[in-house]
Amino acid sequence: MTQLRVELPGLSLKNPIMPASGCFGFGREYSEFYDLSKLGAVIMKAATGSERFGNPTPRVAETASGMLNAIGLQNPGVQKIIETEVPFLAQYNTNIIANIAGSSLEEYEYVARSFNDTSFVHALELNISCPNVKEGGIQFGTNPKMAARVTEIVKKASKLPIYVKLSPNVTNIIDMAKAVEKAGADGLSMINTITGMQIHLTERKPIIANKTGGLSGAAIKPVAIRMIYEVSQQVKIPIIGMGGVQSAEDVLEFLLAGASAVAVGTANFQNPFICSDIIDALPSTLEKYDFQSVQEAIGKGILV
Amino acid sequence: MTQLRVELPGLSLKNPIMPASGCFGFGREYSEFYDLSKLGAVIMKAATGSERFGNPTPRVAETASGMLNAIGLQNPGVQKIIETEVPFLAQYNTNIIANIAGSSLEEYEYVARSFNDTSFVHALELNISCPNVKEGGIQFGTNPKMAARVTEIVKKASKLPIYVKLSPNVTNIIDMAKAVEKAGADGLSMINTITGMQIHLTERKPIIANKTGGLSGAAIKPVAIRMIYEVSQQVKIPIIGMGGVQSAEDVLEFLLAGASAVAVGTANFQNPFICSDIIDALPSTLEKYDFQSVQEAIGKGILV
Amino acid sequence: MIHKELMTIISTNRIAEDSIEMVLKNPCISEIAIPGQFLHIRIGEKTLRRPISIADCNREQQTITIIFKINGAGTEELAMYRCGDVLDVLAPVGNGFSIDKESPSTILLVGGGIGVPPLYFLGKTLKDKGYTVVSVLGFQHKASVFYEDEFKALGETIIVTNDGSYGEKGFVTDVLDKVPTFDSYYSCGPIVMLKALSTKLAGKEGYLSLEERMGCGVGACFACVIPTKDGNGYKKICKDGPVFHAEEVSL
Amino acid sequence: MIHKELMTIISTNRIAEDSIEMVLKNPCISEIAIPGQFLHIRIGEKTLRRPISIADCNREQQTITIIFKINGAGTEELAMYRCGDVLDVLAPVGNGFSIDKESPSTILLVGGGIGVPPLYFLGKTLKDKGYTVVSVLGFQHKASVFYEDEFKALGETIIVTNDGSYGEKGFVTDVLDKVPTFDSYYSCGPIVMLKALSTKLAGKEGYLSLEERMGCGVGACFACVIPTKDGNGYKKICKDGPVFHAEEVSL
Ligand SMILES: Cc1cc2nc3c(=O)[nH]c(=O)nc-3n(C[C@H](O)[C@H](O)[C@H](O)COP(=O)(O)OP(=O)(O)OC[C@H]3O[C@@H](n4cnc5c(N)ncnc54)[C@H](O)[C@@H]3O)c2cc1C
Ligand SMILES: Cc1cc2nc3c(=O)[nH]c(=O)nc-3n(C[C@H](O)[C@H](O)[C@H](O)COP(=O)(O)OP(=O)(O)OC[C@H]3O[C@@H](n4cnc5c(N)ncnc54)[C@H](O)[C@@H]3O)c2cc1C
Ligand SMILES: Cc1cc2nc3c(=O)[nH]c(=O)nc-3n(C[C@H](O)[C@H](O)[C@H](O)COP(=O)(O)O)c2cc1C
Ligand SMILES: Cc1cc2nc3c(=O)[nH]c(=O)nc-3n(C[C@H](O)[C@H](O)[C@H](O)COP(=O)(O)O)c2cc1C
Ligand code: FES
Ligand code: FES
Repeated sequence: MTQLRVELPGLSLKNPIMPASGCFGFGREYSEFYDLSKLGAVIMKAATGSERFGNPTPRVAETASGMLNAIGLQNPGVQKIIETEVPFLAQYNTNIIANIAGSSLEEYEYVARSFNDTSFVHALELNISCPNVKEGGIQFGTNPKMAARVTEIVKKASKLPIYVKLSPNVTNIIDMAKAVEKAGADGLSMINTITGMQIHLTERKPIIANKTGGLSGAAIKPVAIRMIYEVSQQVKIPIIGMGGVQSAEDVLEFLLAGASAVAVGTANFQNPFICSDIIDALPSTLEKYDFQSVQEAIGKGILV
Repeated sequence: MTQLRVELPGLSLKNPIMPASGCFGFGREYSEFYDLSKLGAVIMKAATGSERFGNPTPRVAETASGMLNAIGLQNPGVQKIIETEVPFLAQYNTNIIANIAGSSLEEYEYVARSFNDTSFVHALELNISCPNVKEGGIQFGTNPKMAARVTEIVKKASKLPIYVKLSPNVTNIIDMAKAVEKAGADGLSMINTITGMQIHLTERKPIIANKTGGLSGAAIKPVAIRMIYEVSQQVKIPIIGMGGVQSAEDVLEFLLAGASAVAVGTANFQNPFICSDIIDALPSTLEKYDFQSVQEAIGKGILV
Repeated sequence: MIHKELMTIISTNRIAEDSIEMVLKNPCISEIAIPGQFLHIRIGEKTLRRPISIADCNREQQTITIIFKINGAGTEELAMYRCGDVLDVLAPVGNGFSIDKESPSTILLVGGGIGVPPLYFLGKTLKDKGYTVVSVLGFQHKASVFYEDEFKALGETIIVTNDGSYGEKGFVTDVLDKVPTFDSYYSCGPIVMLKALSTKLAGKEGYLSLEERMGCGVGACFACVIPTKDGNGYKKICKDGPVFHAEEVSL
Repeated sequence: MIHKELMTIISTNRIAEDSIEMVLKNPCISEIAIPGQFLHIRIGEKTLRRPISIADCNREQQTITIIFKINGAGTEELAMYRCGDVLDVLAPVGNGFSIDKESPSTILLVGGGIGVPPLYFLGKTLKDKGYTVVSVLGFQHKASVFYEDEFKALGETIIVTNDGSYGEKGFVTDVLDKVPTFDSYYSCGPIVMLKALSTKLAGKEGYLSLEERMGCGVGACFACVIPTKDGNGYKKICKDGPVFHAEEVSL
């Protein structure tokens, strides 16, 4: 019997599979398709200080082997999430990871601290792909100093392990990873979406109302694998890998590249059972490629 | 009758379509499929100071709606190209653009100056996605200062218009574009490939011998469109757009985003006639979307 | 509850310009589907499923009928599917039209283009329940008209084409004075049409079926939201809709 | 010159474990193809074409035969194509085996796995020209053996399986002492096999057909290069090859 279990800071995962933030809401909808207790963990939709209505629609577009989205962090706000969403997920025997976002250091700090009030959340995923309004809107996630700063502050405010979610829209992903590791990150989560655009030929304007959107899906997998492969050799903290995962083979590719767990996002839209299906297929896939356990496969694709 | 003609610095294009550098060799192979005089221009494979043998094989891998390549600038060297390849292409009634690369400022300067010796080349495409060996191998194309420096030097050395080919692997593409414009670039060419990787599950190592490779094809089109849309509003020089073009509709999308001409790369491998087919389809496609000319469509997708 | 089902295509016909009618066999969905709900259909390797309304449903024969217009890459590919091919669908998706009048009354159906299909299943259901059904159906031009006889069989039906090449000329809103008095209206079509209609029929009780680009189709991704009239809320078209009370959402 | 042609599948058979034989109809290519050349086949929406050797060619019936092993996503998709389906191919690609001996002599064919197919077309051609053909064919195990009778019809044939489940046990190089004296050899198979073989047969005149991951397949992209023995040159497998004189390239 192959062993799917993985132990990460704050997360004792029965298997390495979890839905990615924003692609699974707060689990309610997909809980009608299968028992969420089957999942290694659930990463919730981003939480901000107060309720956000997000961007105007259209918010999504389809691209070759991928999609663009500009939802705009729509969410009911951290308090409402703790009151109504977390308890729902807590009914299931799985780990809950809260994805936190903000437009200022203060907002991040507030959201992080708020999650101290619930005992049901096991870890925070720090989404730094957000514009810092006080600093002219440049993203926290594209500047090592700002990324380190927000990581420090969240780390101080929270009693939970922090997984910093890196943006791929940077010249040097290794600098970003090292900066947040140094700032106290317990783990990394990568990659977030790559900024893209699609233009409607008849309307002669971007399809997405926000103009640009984040590219996700199979199209970005090679970029995710490359970044995880590079970063996993430069940091000591574990990586939750994501970006275009559609099958158990894809999961193995992420493990080989150095990820310790794998999140599935866009593929949930194609097949609502995808996480469940991948978990079922994982043991035989590991066996097929001569691995006894998920643990054994981590980083095995790295050429030294 | 719709008008396909476009006038760019040094390039009087009968139509905006040209094969992208590295995907068309020096034209010999594809000249057996159709008359190259049909093309607006031909961008040659990169030229370096002396002959290069490139990277070990495997050099390519297939990805979802795309491919990875790490050819490694294999070419016979600038002199040989001027002696044997340029004269071949010069037989055709089209524009010749020489893609130049190097590992040092000196090499770029030498290659650029060398092309002054032939009257058949109409413009240079400056490929700055190359590591600068003297500066610890960081790419010229990921640092605005280095990009500006190499642009200045090449501009000084050459009597031809310079189109600087930007790398998408940067945090801020606008800074790069402005830097090279300020340094004297006559135009921009974008985008080059996005660095990616694919891992072979049974061999447990990257498929590409060079480990990482450049992602091209339809998968990257949304990134190309986004960057061209952003950059075209910030610079005054024209843009040759590329990245995943497979059809006349794709060409129109690039024009709407702000490109003045469009290069086709990876799609040549799927269909050797693709450039010819697109040129045939372009008039009816422009008409279908109510454009009288290519010129009229440029930048029309930009929301202000 | 939404099911992930396989549906076998038992017939596919081109019933108007670029318009395909497909009859799909499926015991589970044909039994529970109500008017206004849709199928979220996976097409080939496309990243996103395509939402297509249930145009008819036959509980005895266990079939679902869809009618779609070739509108891009996905519907073009779907149009090439043949009898015997199997579709992977999420269904039934959405709330559907609520039919809550106590005393059967007169209902006006207003459809525009690809908004017409769901109204047929609704009209049939209303007629069966004893309501009087009046339909106003708008199309681009003659060649794009479909299901005229089917709607006529349900009650008075006015066809409108933008260019007047068939039936009345203009927009559906131009012929409202020609329809008999009605108690409430149900409409589906382009947002511009729904806006014009709901303004013109302000005060009347109406239900609108909305369209938006969708991601998940199940309520998880927040792609398809629409703000509520009160200004400080929103609804998900895929889950809370696609049908909304005309007063509920701000178009 | 390479043509872009459409070829209609007139038969497709599973002739061994995961191994498909397809017969394709095409007047143009069947007339000009020579042994050792290959087809560069477009499969669905895949970015890259797949190179597959010409296993046989019938000029009268205007057919090309290919034999391929299901080896990944592309060949898996190709295996699902049916009779009547049409393939988009670039052909004939590559130089092919040069058959230049003046006096017909004895030729040894050594094939391994997916390297066996091109040798059949070669062997048939050689036999027609009056050469004596001896074949050594290596397969993984019994289930993967194909075309044994076809090769036997050309001349003495030794089958080798890695696990000995059929014919001789081991590698093709283990049975070379069993073959009669020959004048030159032609081989196609995994690089490791070609290395071992060319070392063992050093001095003998030999031709090797090589494999490499390809981009364009026409010589334009430099994806498929292999260094020449002299150390300061290279050859493109798709254009200068896939067949090379054993002395020409360094494996
Ligand atoms: C609830 C609902 C019910 C619908 N019912 C029908 C129906 O019964 N018959 C019919 O012909 N059409 C119907 N539509 C519209 C139909 O979904 C689109 O025409 C179809 O998705 C277009 O896909 P495509 O691949 O052809 O176009 P593409 O432009 O290639 O699609 C690209 C992406 O945009 C989305 N998209 C494009 N146009 C629309 C649109 N108008 N609405 C929503 N998403 C769109 C696609 O779903 C896909 O995700 C309905 C839409 C919704 C939201
Ligand atoms: C000149 C030549 C002749 C060939 N003749 C035959 C033949 O007659 N019968 C046969 O079964 N196979 C043959 N092959 C091997 C065949 O091309 C590969 O098995 C096939 O490309 C695998 O594609 P895939 O989609 O199944 O695998 P995938 O792994 O999904 O392919 C991904 C990419 O890698 C490439 N690739 C993977 N394996 C190989 C390989 N071994 N060689 C070259 N490219 C590869 C594919 O072409 C594709 O670009 C030949 C290869 C070459 C170069
Ligand atoms: C519709 C949508 C919404 C998303 N929302 C969030 C979010 O709120 N927070 C976040 O960190 N990432 C968000 N993401 C990014 C995903 O979590 C994931 O990092 C990315 O999509 C790559 O994975 P995939 O290719 O499997 O989708 C979102 C992605 C999609 C497609
Ligand atoms: C096989 C291959 C070789 C390439 N070689 C070069 C090169 O030598 N110089 C260069 O500037 N770009 C090179 N490129 C990048 C292309 O010119 C182009 O910018 C990129 O592939 C995006 O376009 P596409 O998606 O249409 O291929 C190469 C791309 C490929 C696929
Ligand atoms: S489509 Fe995802 S919430 Fe409606
Ligand atoms: S595959 Fe392009 S040169 Fe051989």
